[in-house]
Amino acid sequence: METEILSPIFTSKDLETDQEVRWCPGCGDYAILNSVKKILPDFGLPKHQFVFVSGIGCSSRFPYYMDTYGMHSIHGRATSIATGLKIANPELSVWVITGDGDALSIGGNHFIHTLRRNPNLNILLFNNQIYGLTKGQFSPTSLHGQVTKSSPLGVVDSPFNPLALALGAGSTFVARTLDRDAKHQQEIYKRAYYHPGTSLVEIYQNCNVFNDGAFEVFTDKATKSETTIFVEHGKPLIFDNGNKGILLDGLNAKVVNTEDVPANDLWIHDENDLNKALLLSRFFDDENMPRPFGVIYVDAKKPVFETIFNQQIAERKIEDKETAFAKLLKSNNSWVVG
Amino acid sequence: METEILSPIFTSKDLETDQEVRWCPGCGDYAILNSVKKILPDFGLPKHQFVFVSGIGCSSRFPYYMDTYGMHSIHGRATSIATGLKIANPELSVWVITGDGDALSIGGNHFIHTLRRNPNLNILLFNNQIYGLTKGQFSPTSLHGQVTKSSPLGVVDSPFNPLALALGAGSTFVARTLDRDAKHQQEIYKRAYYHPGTSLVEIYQNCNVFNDGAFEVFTDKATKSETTIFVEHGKPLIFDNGNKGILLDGLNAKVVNTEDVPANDLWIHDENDLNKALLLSRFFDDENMPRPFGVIYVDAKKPVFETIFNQQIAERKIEDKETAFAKLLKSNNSWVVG
Amino acid sequence: MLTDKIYKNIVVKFAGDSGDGMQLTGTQFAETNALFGNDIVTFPDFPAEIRAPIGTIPGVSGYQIHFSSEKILTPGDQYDVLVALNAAALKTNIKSLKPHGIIIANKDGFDDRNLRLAGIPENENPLTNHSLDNFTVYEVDVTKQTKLAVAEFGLGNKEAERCKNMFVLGMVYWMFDRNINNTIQYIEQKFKKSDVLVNANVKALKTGYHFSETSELFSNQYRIEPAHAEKGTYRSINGNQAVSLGLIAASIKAKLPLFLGSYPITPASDILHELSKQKGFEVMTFQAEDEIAGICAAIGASYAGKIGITTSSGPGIALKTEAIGLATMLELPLVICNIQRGGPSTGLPTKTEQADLLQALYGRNGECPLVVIAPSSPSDCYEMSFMAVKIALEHTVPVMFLSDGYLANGAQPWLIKNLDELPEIEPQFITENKDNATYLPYLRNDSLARQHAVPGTPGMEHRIGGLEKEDITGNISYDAANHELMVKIREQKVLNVAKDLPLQTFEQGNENSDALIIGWGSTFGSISSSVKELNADGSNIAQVHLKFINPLPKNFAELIKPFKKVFVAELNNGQLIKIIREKYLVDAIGINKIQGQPFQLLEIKETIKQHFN
Amino acid sequence: MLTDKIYKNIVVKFAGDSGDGMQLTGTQFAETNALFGNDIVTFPDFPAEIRAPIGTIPGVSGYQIHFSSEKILTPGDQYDVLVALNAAALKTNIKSLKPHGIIIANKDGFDDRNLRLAGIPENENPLTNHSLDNFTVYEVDVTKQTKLAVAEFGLGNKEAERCKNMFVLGMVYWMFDRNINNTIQYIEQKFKKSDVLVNANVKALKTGYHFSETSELFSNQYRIEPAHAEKGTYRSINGNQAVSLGLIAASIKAKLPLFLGSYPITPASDILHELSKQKGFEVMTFQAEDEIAGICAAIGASYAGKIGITTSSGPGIALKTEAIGLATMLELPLVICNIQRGGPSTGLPTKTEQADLLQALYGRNGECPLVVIAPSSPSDCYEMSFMAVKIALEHTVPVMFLSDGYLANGAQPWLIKNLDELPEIEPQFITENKDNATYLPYLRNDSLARQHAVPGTPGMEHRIGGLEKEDITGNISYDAANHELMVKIREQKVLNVAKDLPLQTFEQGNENSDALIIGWGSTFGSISSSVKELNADGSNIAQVHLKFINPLPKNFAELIKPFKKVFVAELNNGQLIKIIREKYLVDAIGINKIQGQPFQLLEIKETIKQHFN
Ligand SMILES: Cc1ncc(C[n+]2csc(CCOP(=O)(O)OP(=O)(O)O)c2C)c(N)n1
Ligand SMILES: Cc1ncc(C[n+]2csc(CCOP(=O)(O)OP(=O)(O)O)c2C)c(N)n1
Ligand code: SF4
Ligand code: SF4
Ligand SMILES: [Mg+2]
Ligand SMILES: [Mg+2]
Repeated sequence: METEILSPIFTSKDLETDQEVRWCPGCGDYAILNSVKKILPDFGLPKHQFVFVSGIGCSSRFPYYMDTYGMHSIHGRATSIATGLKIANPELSVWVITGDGDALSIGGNHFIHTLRRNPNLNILLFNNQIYGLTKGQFSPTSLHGQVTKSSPLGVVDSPFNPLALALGAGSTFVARTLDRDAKHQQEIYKRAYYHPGTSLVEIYQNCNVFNDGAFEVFTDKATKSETTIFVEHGKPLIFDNGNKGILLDGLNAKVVNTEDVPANDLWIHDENDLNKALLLSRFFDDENMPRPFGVIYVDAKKPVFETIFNQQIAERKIEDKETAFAKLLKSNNSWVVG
Repeated sequence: METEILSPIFTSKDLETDQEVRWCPGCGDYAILNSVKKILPDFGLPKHQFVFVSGIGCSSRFPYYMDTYGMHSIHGRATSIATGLKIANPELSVWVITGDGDALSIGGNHFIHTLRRNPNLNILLFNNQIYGLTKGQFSPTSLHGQVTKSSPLGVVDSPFNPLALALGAGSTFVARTLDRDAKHQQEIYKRAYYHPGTSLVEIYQNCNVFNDGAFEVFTDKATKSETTIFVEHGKPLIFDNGNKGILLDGLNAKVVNTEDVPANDLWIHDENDLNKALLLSRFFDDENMPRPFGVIYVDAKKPVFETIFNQQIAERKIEDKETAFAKLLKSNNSWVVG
Repeated sequence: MLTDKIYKNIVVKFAGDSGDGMQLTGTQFAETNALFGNDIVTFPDFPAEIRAPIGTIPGVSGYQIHFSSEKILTPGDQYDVLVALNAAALKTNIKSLKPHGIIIANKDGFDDRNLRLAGIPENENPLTNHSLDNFTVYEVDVTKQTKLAVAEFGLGNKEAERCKNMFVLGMVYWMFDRNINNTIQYIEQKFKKSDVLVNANVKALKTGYHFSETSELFSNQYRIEPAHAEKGTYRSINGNQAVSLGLIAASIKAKLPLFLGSYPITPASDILHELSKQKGFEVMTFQAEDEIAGICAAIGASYAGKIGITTSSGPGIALKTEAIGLATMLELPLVICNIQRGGPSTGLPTKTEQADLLQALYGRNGECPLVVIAPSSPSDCYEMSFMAVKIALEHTVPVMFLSDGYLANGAQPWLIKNLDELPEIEPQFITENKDNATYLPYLRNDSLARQHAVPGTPGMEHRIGGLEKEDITGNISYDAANHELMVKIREQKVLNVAKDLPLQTFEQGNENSDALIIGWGSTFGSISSSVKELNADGSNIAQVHLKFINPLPKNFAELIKPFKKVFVAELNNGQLIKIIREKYLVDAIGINKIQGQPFQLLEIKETIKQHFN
Repeated sequence: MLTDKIYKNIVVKFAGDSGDGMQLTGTQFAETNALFGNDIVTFPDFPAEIRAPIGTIPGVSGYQIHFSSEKILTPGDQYDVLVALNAAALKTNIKSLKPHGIIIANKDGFDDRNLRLAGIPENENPLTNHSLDNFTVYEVDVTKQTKLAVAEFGLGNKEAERCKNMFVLGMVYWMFDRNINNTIQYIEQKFKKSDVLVNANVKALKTGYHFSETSELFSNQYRIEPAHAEKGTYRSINGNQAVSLGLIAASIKAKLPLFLGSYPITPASDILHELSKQKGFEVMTFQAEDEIAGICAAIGASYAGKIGITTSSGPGIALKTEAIGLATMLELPLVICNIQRGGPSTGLPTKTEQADLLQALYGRNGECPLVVIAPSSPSDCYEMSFMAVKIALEHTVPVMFLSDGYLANGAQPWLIKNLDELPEIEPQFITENKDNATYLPYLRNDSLARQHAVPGTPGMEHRIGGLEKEDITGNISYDAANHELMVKIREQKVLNVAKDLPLQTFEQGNENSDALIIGWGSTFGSISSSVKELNADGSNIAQVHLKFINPLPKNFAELIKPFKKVFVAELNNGQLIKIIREKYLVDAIGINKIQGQPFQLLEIKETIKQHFN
């Protein structure tokens, strides 16, 4: 599965199903669906090799709109089902579709354990900082103070930083993208696909009904150049149309004018540097820092779960099971009567 | 509760219950029990103000041996019960007693959400890298390759780094200690007690029956000086009886001889520096680095959950509830018949 | 069609796209009728959880209002008037319109695009193909008229269009001669931040009203007189609102704060929403990371001496079953509200069903009896949720409160019941170690409740947990005889609850009737009305309706004994009937419907009639 | 006391501290007797999950072996011989020793310290206070003798002492004239890494044996002849081993790999341990982070076309109920093994109970029927777990397999049943899109099973999920009539399983007997033996034993009809009896025990006798 792009065996159009898409008009989910449809044919796999497993939530309706194999399971458990599926058939390209509630609230345990184990799954986390399907309660990514149906006086909780959580859990591929940026999405999904191990992609997705504009500062023309930074491996951290960059002074990141600092002295993004990734993921907490998008961290060395799992089996696999089983039945201490 | 040490109202002996302690002889749990008993009278609170809530596991028997209030609940849920308890009565000093299975396996979700929310609980995580009570299956902290009852060919999973997970989840107090070091334990428990917000203390605890010697390299006289480092706020990172220190070169930590480097140039431990804490927590992954013990990170600024939670209530609390309720019943649109 | 001028009952159904504001329209119409003095029963019927594409069948949202000059109990099997804002709404609802009923159709919702979206072949526009000839159809270009009406306010196209629900509401107000002032007030309140929106919506409402009057579309107005209701102050209330109020009432009466630990789920979430607004009453609402954390936090709060509550629906209740076992073992008060929906699994999230009864009774490991009670109407949710708390606190047991989607969202006028009309609550917490003796946590009172000493009480330190406890001391015990004793105590403790409960009475008929029909929970209205009609037609059927299912009322065995023929009507595949058959060995006959919808009277009546042939 | 030289049945109980190796000793004695040709039934009885302090009552570990020259079915109500390694062991077990039974007491375990630890007042040493005068007591200083015997190997004090179980085992071998070679082989295998330990243990064993012989303690040896068993190859097997083997057998027969998704819990963990050793058979064991992840991973594997299995006990099963609902809706094969233990909540983790039957039948939200089957003996777990897989695969349903702690740990000689003696399994996966038509995932075969196309199958891409499905297509459907249809289909699908199952037969008696006793699962042995004894005493009781509980065997209604008096015996507070009463309206009488222990014959016999007075 990890081979290079082959000529497509099917087209994006072939991925359409006979089910009407039932998201609210204007929902960010549409753009994500389109980007995934766009990129899937490029992998050279036939479409029956793809499986989309989701939990419950608006986002989790996704599989119905994708003419591959798919399961719309129960709330929070998609990662567990996908893990079983992937172990049972490592040939499949398994994608987990989940929301901030599905993955991080009820599904939080399976989420961190999946990242820890590192099966080769691609997790697309539609983060709209709200429970969409149940009509607008706060989620674990909702902002402190946010007024929602279940927090009329403002959310008391502090939100998760999903990428920091993922890194803490031992994730080997951590990336962030946005519903509004089709090209960037596709790039990231491709990277996720080719990463051996669990790929976590957090997607900022606008819920225009219950949390409209949650990511406006990152998408609005007026602000986005200053609030976002798109990181690329080996390239300096530059944003604001090239005007600003980030300098690493000891452990402290600072925003500087690119005029003042040579590009080589800026923080050079290194996907494979965990320490850098840890700091980068924490820009989240600092309102003076831009929000990083792109592939934040990649570790291709951690064992892939289903590989070693199945290796233990392959190495011991008995060809003549009937005979071996007859022996096993007898154990060491059988006796004969008559 | 966060006041200074008062003259004790009770003694450690008063904490003994009529229940026989039922851990295996030699179990590390005994030492932890003793250390907690030792330190509790120092806080100036009467013993009826303490509550110990545990899940299920060997370690979770702890409350039965402590003559305070206590609940031995169900597997993995102690943090949730403790959160409800603490919100409902913030005056209590609530301690969560849990194991690596209880907290990090089945209870993983409540664990990360508790750390995210930051109620003022003290979590003592007895990490023996095994399921003791169910007689020896691997846990999420068991080592890759470890042979246990349920992994006869070696564990396929990669373990959690509990402190890294906690930091990823937004923990505000992260510390590590060992069953063998009573003094250090007591110091850390004290710090945990006085920290406003959730304090997570990971305790390396030897299960001499199912995973004996798991932490031997950190406790054995022959090795411990090289494998452990005890960190203290404001002090340089020095270990190996003062012979070695740690230098921070950019983002890279290096072991150096203290002879070669002035103490001031060494990495000075700063509990309040998240970036440093993130790097420090990752020594775990690097076999060339000593394992840090002590308070790794403290953030006293994050809001304490039950405080804001109850503030929203206090600010709106109605004195004459009967009258207000009669009004609420009528809502805006009542009408009178007759 | 409606030919007379005065009617006792009318059923109106508003239907449109889920973006058309039909829920709001229906609620307003219901409220205005209620204020006028009619009895009302409503049945909101919204699409599954996601907003389906505009104009399609899955996107249809509806609101049914039955209003009457008499006491009524159901939303009505069929409509007299159907307001259809688009083709999909008509297609979905036409089958329940009475023969010769009235259709008010928004002509603009039947253009090519809308027909296509509704899956209607182009040449089969129902407004023109004579398929509606048996009905009275009023075609009105609602969209266009509305836009014209509000043009002066300079709204965008979409915003202007959105006022069309007010236009039709105005039309229907005129038809039934209702005052529009209540709705005007509502609009002023709702859009208080935007004068433009207030003005536009009021204008649309008034224009619709006058359109009816002046267009001479309708031959006349219809009159439905006020009902002769008991004197007092009324309000309109739905089940989830009533639960929220009942719980707060209990909290005030018991003088203990309420703690809700919950995770959102349809159709239970509104209780969380309602309660989270009531912090003034010291209501703590903790939205947990999942259902397990929700119930566990509630147990923690109960342990601290507060009133622990958890709310959910089927799939979430399934997740709570382990923790319910813990609460049973700890013998702490706890109320678990299950607002049932269609199952199994994710099932039919927005539909109603009574299929979680056996789960409530038996869905835990080990011998783990649970008090199970069920309200019989939206307003009854108030007293029954109050009772749930009272039982939990006085008997130190978890209580399962079984409402459902129909009760949760259905509205009713309710003769407000003030605090002083509710019974007292006597929580069983022990707050003082009077004689300075060793505290025995599993010592019991006469009804076997234990007296819990909450953490923080001096001199009563103790430990409890989920392992089997020794009688009286509460220490861990693996003793064989003790286990049997404790299982029996926990069983008896639940049975003892019946001592405090009202005796079961007949709703209709008596021990000499020819047959007995038993129902429980939300089906009260449909069963009562069906039996009433049957008996009016000459049958003699007795009806009892169970609100307390475990334990059953003390006199239930006696009450059921005389009957040879027993029917059990439920919205499931036969659950209460299992209990009735098992306990009383009577060959009861099930009347069941598993369609995510309440009973229609006809369905109950037909089944009963069949068995009398 | 034992006065004769030849006996048909003997019950020996080994009891000591949990560190004394009593489980191993018992297993060895059982195995040797089985090899000799006796029938055996064992009952291990270990302390609750934590190692209690040495010498205390909670620390006592026991192993009971019933061996016989006839077919036997229970571990025996009372012991003939009690081996007590310390005072606590004697105190705990003395009440079940037969009058005049034999006690072999380790004198060294009755010193002041041990008496104190056992809670026995100093001056009430049972070995000296004449309280045991009604028994035959052999006092032996086992500890001392053992240490002397192994002194030559230079073991530490503790290690030397640990050999004392081999010393007493040797003594008992001599008493019953059994060969010690099997145990010697075992020792050689177990300690193969340490010659010293092999030598010491063998020495202790031999010394004990010779001690019996030479000390002239015992007046004579007792003989229990081999049983006349059916010809064939036997082994000793316990329930959890049998489950593991049965599942692997099914996997080989079905030609599909097994996937176990599980989370450890007593007493189910051993299945995980056993299966994780069998990777050679392509057995995948996934130890998940919790029970929910365990079952969900198994569902994922079933979806991939493997055999998804999950194992747990009560509290863990409670957590799986939501996911069982999903599997029911997906109509995928899945086997859920519940190795029941004492409940509710954490309850009595190491004790046996049958109290999860109603949870198995009803413990899910919505109408969610489940196939429920229960093995009747340790060795029956083999065929029944095989059947669980067969039913799941052939009917595309989840199946609940209800074993319990008694079966899980109890051992029995078992006439090995090879693969060729087991039926074929026909999985319902569809692997090829033959006619290149649109694949309809909810199209069904005659028994209503659907044919699942596993991901990776070309041309059969499709989506399934937990929302209600449209008949045949499997698309989401909120249609009212479709929901009722699907509920009925899922019900019928489970009922159809009965078509493939054996008819119910009488274990004893027949339709003309005076009464019928019904049991299910692990109580088979005790009920059969009780009825046998009653009938031998002149009663005429018929017995049926249910292994298939949902659906019930096709002929069950007919079979039960003739009986006026029906007893239902179960280790719970009355669960199967609810089903029997409800379905057949018979006033069945419960025989229940809720003590975490299997029935004693006396208990069943007494209850039945009472009802014949
Ligand atoms: C066990 C269970 N609990 C709760 C629910 C109700 N529920 C469905 S989706 C959802 C949250 C959805 O939020 P998210 O995952 O962020 O998805 P979104 O709708 O925002 O895309 C909840 C609480 C459920 N279906 N099942
Ligand atoms: C719901 C549930 N699942 C599983 C168990 C069985 N169980 C009890 S404790 C335990 C793990 C104990 O490990 P840990 O938390 O590390 O505690 P330790 O015994 O090592 O101190 C397990 C799996 C249970 N009691 N309840
Ligand atoms: S509710 Fe929000 S997330 Fe859900 S479909 Fe609508 S816009 Fe999208
Ligand atoms: S099993 Fe291990 S953790 Fe448990 S009590 Fe024994 S030594 Fe301690
Ligand atoms: Mg969301
Ligand atoms: Mg552990």
